Order: sequence, then structure tokens, then C-alpha cells
Amino acid sequence: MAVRTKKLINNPQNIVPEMLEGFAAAYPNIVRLTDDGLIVRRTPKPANKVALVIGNGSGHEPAMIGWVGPGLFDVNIPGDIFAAPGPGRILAGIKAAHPAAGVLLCVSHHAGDLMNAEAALEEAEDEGLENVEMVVLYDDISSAPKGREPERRGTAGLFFTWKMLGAFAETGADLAACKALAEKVRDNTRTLSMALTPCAHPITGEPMFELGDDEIEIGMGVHGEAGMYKGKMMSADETVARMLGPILEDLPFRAGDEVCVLLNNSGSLTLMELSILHRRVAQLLGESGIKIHRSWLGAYATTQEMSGFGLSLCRVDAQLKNLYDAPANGAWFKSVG
Amino acid sequence: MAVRTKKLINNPQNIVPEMLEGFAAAYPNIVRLTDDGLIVRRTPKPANKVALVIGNGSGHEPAMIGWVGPGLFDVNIPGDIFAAPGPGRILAGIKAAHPAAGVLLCVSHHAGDLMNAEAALEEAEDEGLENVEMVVLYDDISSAPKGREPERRGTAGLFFTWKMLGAFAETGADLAACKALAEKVRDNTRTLSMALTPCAHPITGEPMFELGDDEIEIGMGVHGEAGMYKGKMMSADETVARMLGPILEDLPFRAGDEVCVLLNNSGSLTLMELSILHRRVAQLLGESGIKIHRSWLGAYATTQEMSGFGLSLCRVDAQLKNLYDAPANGAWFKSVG
Amino acid sequence: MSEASMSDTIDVQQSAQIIAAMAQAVTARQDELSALDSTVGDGDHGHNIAKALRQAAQQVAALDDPTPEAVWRTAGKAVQNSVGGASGLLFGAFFTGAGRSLKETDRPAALDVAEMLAAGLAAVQKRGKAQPGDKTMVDALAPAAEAAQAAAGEGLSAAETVRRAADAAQIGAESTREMTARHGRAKFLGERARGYQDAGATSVAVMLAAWADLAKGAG
Amino acid sequence: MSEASMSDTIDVQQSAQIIAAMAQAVTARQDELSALDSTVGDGDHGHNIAKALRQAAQQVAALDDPTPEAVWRTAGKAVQNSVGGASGLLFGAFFTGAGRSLKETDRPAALDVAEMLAAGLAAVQKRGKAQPGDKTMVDALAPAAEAAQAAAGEGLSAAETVRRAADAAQIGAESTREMTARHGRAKFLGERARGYQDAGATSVAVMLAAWADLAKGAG
Ligand SMILES: Nc1ncnc2c1ncn2[C@@H]1O[C@H](COP(=O)(O)OP(=O)(O)O)[C@@H](O)[C@H]1O
Ligand SMILES: Nc1ncnc2c1ncn2[C@@H]1O[C@H](COP(=O)(O)OP(=O)(O)O)[C@@H](O)[C@H]1O
Ligand SMILES: [Mg+2]
Ligand SMILES: [Mg+2]
Ligand SMILES: [Mg+2]
Ligand SMILES: [Mg+2]
Repeated sequence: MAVRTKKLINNPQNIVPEMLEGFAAAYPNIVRLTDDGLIVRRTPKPANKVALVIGNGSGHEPAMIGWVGPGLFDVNIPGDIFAAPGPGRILAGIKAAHPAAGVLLCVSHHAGDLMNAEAALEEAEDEGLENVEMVVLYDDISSAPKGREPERRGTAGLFFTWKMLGAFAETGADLAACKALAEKVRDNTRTLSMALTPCAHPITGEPMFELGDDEIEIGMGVHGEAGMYKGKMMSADETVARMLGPILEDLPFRAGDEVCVLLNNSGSLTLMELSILHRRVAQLLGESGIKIHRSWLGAYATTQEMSGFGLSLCRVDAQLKNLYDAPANGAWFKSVG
Repeated sequence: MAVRTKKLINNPQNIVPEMLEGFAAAYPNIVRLTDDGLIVRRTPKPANKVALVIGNGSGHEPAMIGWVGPGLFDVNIPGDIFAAPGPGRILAGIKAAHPAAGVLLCVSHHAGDLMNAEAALEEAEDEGLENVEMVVLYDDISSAPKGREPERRGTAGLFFTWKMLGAFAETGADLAACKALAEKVRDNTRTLSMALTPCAHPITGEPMFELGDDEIEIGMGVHGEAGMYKGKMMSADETVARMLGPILEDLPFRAGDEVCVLLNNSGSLTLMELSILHRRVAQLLGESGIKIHRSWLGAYATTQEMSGFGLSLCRVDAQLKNLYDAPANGAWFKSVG
Repeated sequence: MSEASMSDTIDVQQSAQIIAAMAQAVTARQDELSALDSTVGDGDHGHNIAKALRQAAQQVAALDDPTPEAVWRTAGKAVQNSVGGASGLLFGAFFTGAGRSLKETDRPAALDVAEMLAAGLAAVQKRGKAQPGDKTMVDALAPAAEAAQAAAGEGLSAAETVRRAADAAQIGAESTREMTARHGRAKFLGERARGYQDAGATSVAVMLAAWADLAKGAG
Repeated sequence: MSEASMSDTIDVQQSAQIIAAMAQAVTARQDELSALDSTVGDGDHGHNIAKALRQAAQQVAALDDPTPEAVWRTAGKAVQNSVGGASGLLFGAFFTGAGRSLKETDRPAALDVAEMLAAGLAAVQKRGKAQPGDKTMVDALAPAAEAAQAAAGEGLSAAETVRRAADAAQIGAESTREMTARHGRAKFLGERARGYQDAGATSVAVMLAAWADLAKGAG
């Protein structure tokens, strides 16, 4: 099985701080690393705009350190590898974003992220911080059935919320509006992911899950959490067909709808493969009468060097299209008009 | 050894055309796929500006299909996997770019790329095409000793020429000036690359070279061509030290110089590892009195899912810094002011 | 070790020693705990809990003029913020909850132990929403708290109370092998999680055993 | 197969057959040729040359009203543009060069064969700059051209001339095993390339052997 046990690191205990230091040294024009290990914008957002804050386990780069910047997030609170930051650190992140016209804490739905965010918000309340709201984001249709969407976990499709909410907050929208927008994008987004090979946990060096040489798994979470289907390797076209069907049914996406498409590389898939996959996605959407507004192919949120991809669709209207096309300038996510 | 033999493709013979179709369908606002398999800008450059054309073997995505767009290339001629396009296709690419104020054909120095480009230029001359020039680009210090620079091969450091020349051509500079600028960037750029694990050739499915479980190779070419050092795995900091020394000596880069840094992911390295590597690069450059203008960490030219990276430095002056910071909007390379 | 301490109350010095002993015990079994987490989770639990408890032991040692309550609450904060994640938050909540129960300090130590475990369990369940049977640390903690309550009620010594709790936790941890998960990453495995012992429950057993060994030595 | 053809001149039908036979032969040995390329190169030579020659055979078959010169030159263009790369360009140059030499058509076929190989070799060397001893296809082509020249000078038949050339190419290809490379991707290997037979030289030997087999059957 193709697990890369070699990693170019120093002491495994220092991965996160060394990564943050090297990252901040590379992009001083965009971000700043604070003494308490937060990634914040080099040029803070004016105080009359809502600040966007997100915490997450590390190991998913470019997410989320690379998504801090104009048109995107204001503060990222990087946790340990695959572990959400604790409440104390989240609270520090919220304070670093203040004073803006309120803080919206975005939470990718995983047990750890949610529990720590809840604890942090209680501490914020105890300290009398005002105008702090939380929005829980999820998209993965394999993790809970239709009708129980709030139980679903957050995966690559959060891309759409990050991008559109980031643009929306720059317009000066207020906290309630920002939260509503995030929910709107979330509720129109669906994702299904698959893996060809696992990755090694950077600290333990062990494979995060097992897959046979001719096996794939569909419905993986972003830490190798089990999916809904484990089976034989298929062609690119068959893989797409197998994944797109359940996605279309779930929302459901219908003829006449307009969508943004994301094919997210979970690590070591190639853009060559993503392009071949996208060919089939575009063909099938065309056959279903669904129009593509924009597609992005790339590694936007990874699970180390795991090879696989997530297929996400977001149904868009005029408002969302505008926000999607707006410029953004994170270190690792840039959009040009 | 960690070779991923599974690839998400259909018929291996159709990889390139299917990739181009899927790519063009994803980015119709930026590129267009012509009937003869060229990737050209959706909105052509005005005829009074020099057009930039490049051909290359496929399999290195995002290079070069993702580098076509405003501020970058005008036409890319994708070849078969790891095989430069033939003279007939290069000639078609040159013609697709015409009529602009001339065409500069950029050649990444590899035997196949150069021989085919030479043959194409002879055909262009035979057909009476005017204002077509060629510039040969190279950067890899491991492929020929100092003093024999023109024998060196082209690797990830060509990034700097692509970016700066792309911006320069947009200013309306004439053909001779464009060629001189490309040579200036090239002559100030040095690269050394290393690999941790090979990749599989997408057509044959076979590993492109061999490396033991605890081995690395320094000085690799972009198709697994042998390097100058094969040895035991080292820490990130040791790897950087081992690679940066020869690079600094070669130009040489000196105290007081200002440089742009590129850490190019050859496929399945993680941004986490690149950041940790960059931390040490920044430290060592600081100790040498060399100032970093900008660093970019990412996968800009890959060798499929090979894991490894290239370290490139480009010495910059005011002109080059300006060009480097100029906006660009390729499908897979974007720069925001 | 102070002989007096274990016999009457959970005092400062002893609290710090308990936390240090727990840190040592999970560090010694770190790889085994990670391995347990690797089939049904992401394989890092041993690393997480060892790092968290070492951090806790350090921060506790650095306190000046602490109370027992402060010692345990400091440990809780340290655990929560050193590694984060679900387990950081929940194990942190356990320590913080246990610490809070030490406000009232005029009880015999055995009752303190029972109260600490009950309060710690309540804090874990408040955050994590897991019930016994859900294949989590609660499956070790709940029987441990129950056993401690019973032992203290019978008038056993603090050392004996902790030993009973530790033994119950061990049995509870082993019982998770037959469960399917309803929380944490393992929940997505469904039936496939059966046959594997829960990592977090095992940590609880290891930690309580370390406490029991220490108490026995002291008492 | 027309018996007459091979005995006097390299005509259209025969030219097309030669190219088809070459395509078939390299396709049959495609994997072996790729394997040769895999240690010192990128392991795709068999794929490249087989695809290129199949393309050439197809395009040649589609010509209407061709001359022998046009057949070989069409094959050359097809090879160059179907796979590209160093080998596409060089094998293409070989066919194009060989085709150009057929402008003069009043020679006996044996002399045509000798001229074609000489002209093909010259075209390859003009583009690739490789000398004999550099571990490339030239190490098969150069002795083949020399052997053909000698055979034709001795007045041997065209079929015998091709056979001599093919045998010389085979020996030449095998001789590359002892060489270090000065061109292509293998050059970066230095001494490490020693011991491996060059893929391109082997293809030349396979192609000429296919021609010789065809000529024997016809002549
Ligand atoms: N909701 C929950 N309630 C109680 N315990 C939980 C819950 N979720 C997870 N756990 C415990 O956490 C353990 C996993 O811890 P760890 O591997 O350190 O964290 P992570 O899952 O973030 O990698 C599980 O074995 C389980 O005992
Ligand atoms: N400069 C050259 N002159 C002659 N032959 C060459 C030269 N460079 C490469 N070759 C031939 O090309 C062969 C490799 O072909 P192939 O693998 O198809 O191309 P690539 O190296 O582009 O993958 C080598 O085995 C060698 O015989
Ligand atoms: Mg974890
Ligand atoms: Mg090749
Ligand atoms: Mg875990
Ligand atoms: Mg090859």
C-alpha cells in the first residue's frame, strides 16, 4: 500500500509551531503570526465589518492558515495535528479579531471542533464579550442521511462558504446577515469524497487507515474516517458517475439549477486526474440540464498526502455568484475577479 | 516503496485529450481548447504586444496549461505525457499566437523540447513567418557544472521567468526586450531539487525510478532523471542546509542581495512540510545577509505524485520585483498585486 | 510521599503527585493507546493524552500557593489547551469538574475521590453527550464513579476506594470491545468498530490505575 | 507481396508495407522496450515508438497518389507529431531523411537501402548531435548504414542488404550495454547507466529486422 512514511520534518513534536513560523515568514505581506500562535491578517479589517474566525486541526494545509487574508478569514486558530484547538486558544482568536462589528466563529462540524467552540463561547460570555456568534458548517452526505443534515461532518465543500462568506463580510454586512449567508451557502452545498490510498499521520508515521492495492473507499471523512462504500478500483468516469448520483439526489439539484463545482484534491491526486474527472462531471451535469457557473480544481483542504478527492456542488443564485467571483487574497487561495 | 499505482483515469491512451477537455470545461472564462489541442487565452492579447508560447510534455500540471492567462502565457502546446510536442504542433501554437508583435517561444531545456523547437522554428522560417524568437531556459545546478550553464536542464525555477516575463510582455515591451528579460531572469535563477519517493508513469503504471525506504535523492530532474546525491533520509533542516549551500555558491548569491524564493512541491509533498522547510531557508538566508523579497510555497510544476521539492532562488532588482508582484490570472496560477 | 495526606484529604501535594503519576503512566503506554485509536480513529490518542498530561503536570508544578481545587482545575485547562481535539476538551472537562468538587474540603478523602469521579463524569457527559454503551471514555468513567461511590459508602479508605474505581474502569474499558460507537470518529465505522477496545476508555483505566498504585504506596 | 518490387526499387506499396511491418514489430515488443528505458530513462520508449509507428502506418495508408518519397516523409511527420519528445523528433528525422534520399529513383533497390540508411542517420545526427559511442539509437543506425553501404557495393540484393544492416544494428544495439550516455535522460546517470542496453538503439534493430524479414519473404 502506498503510504509515504518519510516526512520532511524535524522533531515531530514541533511540526505545528515550525510550520507556522515558516509559513508566516513566507507571506509577511498577507499574514502575521502572533505570539500565541494565531494567524491573523497583516492589515486588519476595518472595525465596522464583521470579523471571520475559524479554528481547526492542522495537517489540512492550505486550510485554514492559507485562507486568511482580504476577502477571506480574519483569524485562524491552528490546532495540533488533526485536533481542534482548545477553548482557551479559540477565545484568544476571538479576542484577536475584536473589535470589529462582531465576530462570526465558523465551525467545521466535527465533535472536537464543536465541543471546543461551545466551551470557548461560554468562556466568552463569562468574560462579557458581545457580538460573538457561531455557525456550524457541514456538507458530507455520507455521514448522516438526508433529513439529519445537522449531524453531517464538514469536508471540502466548506470551500464555498469560506469563499462566499469571506466576500460577503467585506461588503460590511452585519453579524446576523453574515451568519444567515453562511447558512444559506451551507444549505445549498453537498459533498462526497473518496480515497485511493491513505496517508501517514505525521506524528506517529502510521497509516491513518487501510486500503487494499485495488481498493477504494467512497464517503471518507477528512481524517480517514470510514465511508459508506469500500470496493474495487474503478475508472475515472465510473467513479464520477457513482459519486455524482447521490449528490444530485440529496439536495436535490434539478434541471435548470446553476451550480459551482469543486473537485478538491485531498493530497497527492494530480491535477491531470482532477481534470479527467471534471470532464465527466461536466458531461453528466450537462445531460441533467444543470449549468456550471464556475469550477475549481485543486488542493484546497487536504489530509496530508492522502490520494483521493472530494466532489462538491453548490447551488448558486445571483447573490452567491457575485460573492463567488469576488477577489480574494489569502496566501494559498487567490481569486482574481 | 510508496508508489501509487492506482490512477483515476480511463483509457491510458486518452489521458491527455481527456485532461485538456476537462480542464478547458472548468475554466472557460480563462482558456479555450482549440481543435488541434492547444490551450489559448479566452481573451487574446492585443496585437501590439508580444505573445508568449510554450510547449511541454504533459504530466507536470499545473504546468503549463494552468499558466495560460492574463499576465502569463498566451498559448500552451501540451505534448504527450513527459514528451515535448512535435514540430508541427509547435508551429501550430506559434501560428495561434500570431499576429501579435511577435512570438517568443520559451523552451525548458530538455533534449526533446529543444530539438522539436529548433525543427519548428526552421519550419516557421520556411513558411516565411516573421518575428518569431526562441529563448532556452534552464536553472538546475545539478545537471552541469558552473561555467557550463547552457547545458543545464529546466526545472521548477523557470517559475520566475514565467511570472516575470508574463508581466513584462503585458507592458508592451518589444520582442528583443522580452527575450532579454527572460535571459536576465534565467541568469539570476538557480534551483536544486530532491525526491523522497518516485511516482508512477501514468501510462505504464511503473515507478519512474527507485528509492529505498530510507533513501532520498538530491538533484533529480523533473522526470526522475538521476541526481548528484543519493543518500539517507535527513531532517528537514539538514536537507535545506545541504541544498541551499550549493545554490548560494553557484550564482553566487551574496550578502546584500535580494531574492525571491520558491519551494516547489513536485507532487505529494505537503504544504506543512514546505512551510517547515521554508522556516530553515529563511533562517539561513537571514544569517547570510540575503533579503527575501517574496516566497511562494506550492505545487507549480509537478512530476505526477512524486514526493519531493525544488528549492529555487532568483536574485531580483527593482524591475524584477515589480514584475514579480504584478497581477496574473491563469487557471492554476494567480497573483493579486 | 506523605503518609498522612492520603488518609484524610486530597491535598495539594498529593493532587500534584496524582497528576504526575497519571502523566507518567500514559506516557509509558502511549504507543499502545495510539494503536488502539488507529483502527477506529486516527491513531493519535496515546500521543494526545500523553502530551496533555505532561503539560498538565508541568503547569501544576509551576503553580505557587495553590489549593487542591486550583491544582485540578489548572490540570484541566492545561489538558484542554495543550492538545485540543475532542479528547483534550473531554479529559480537560474531567479534571476541571473533579477540581470543582474539591471546593468542599472537610470530607474524608474517600468521599472526595467518589465526588471527584462523579463530578468529572458529569462534566464529560455535559460536553460530550455520550451515554454508557456508546463506546467512549464514559464506559470506563461511569463504572469507576459508581464503584467509588459504593466503596466510600462502605467506609473504605481512600486508597481502597481508588483501587475499586480503577478496577471498575478496567473492566469498563474492556467492555467497549463489544460495542459499536455513537460518538467520535469511530461512529462512522458502524458495526466495523466492534472488536476494538476504545482508546479513551483505556486511558481512563490507565490513569486511575496509576492513581491507585500511588495511593496504595502512600496509604 | 509483389515479388518484383523488392528486386528493383523501393516502390510505394513496398514502402508502406515496410512501415506497417515496423509498426507491428515494435508494438509486439513494446513492453520490453519500455522496460529497457525504465532504468536509465523514464520507461516510456516502447509506448512512444509503438504509438508513433502505428500512427505513421495509418497516415501512410491514407495517402492518395503517393510517391515513395512521400510515403517515407509522411511517416516521418507522423512520428514527429504523434508522440513528440526526443525520440519522436529523431525517429521522425530518420524517416524524413530516408524519404528525401528517394528523390533519385533510378538506382537498384540495394543502393536505395544504403542511401536511405545513410541519409536517415545523417538527419538523426544533425538534430541529435550524438556520435557513435554515446549510447543512443546512433549506435545501431551507424553500423547498419555502414553494413548496407558495403553490401550494396558488393552487389548484394536489396533483401540481403537489409539483412546485413539489421544484423549490424542488432550488434550495435547490444554494444550500447557497455557505454555511458552522453545524450537523452540517461546522460545524468553517468557511470550508473553502464550495463543497460539503450532503448532507442534496440528499437532501430527491431525495426530493421522487421524490414529484413519482409524483404526476405518478398525477395
Ligand atoms: N462525545 C464523546 N464523549 C465521550 N468521549 C468521547 C467522545 N468523543 C470521543 N471521545 C473519546 O475520545 C477518544 C479519542 O481521543 P483522541 O484520539 O485523542 O481524539 P481525536 O478523536 O480527536 O483524535 C475516544 O476513544 C473516546 O473515548
Ligand atoms: N540526442 C540524441 N541522439 C540520438 N538519440 C537520442 C538522443 N536523445 C535520445 N535519444 C534516443 O532516444 C531514446 C529514448 O527515447 P524515448 O524514451 O522514447 O524518449 P524520452 O527520452 O523523451 O522519454 C534513447 O534510448 C536514445 O536512443
Ligand atoms: Mg486526532
Ligand atoms: Mg518520455
Ligand atoms: Mg484520535
Ligand atoms: Mg523515455
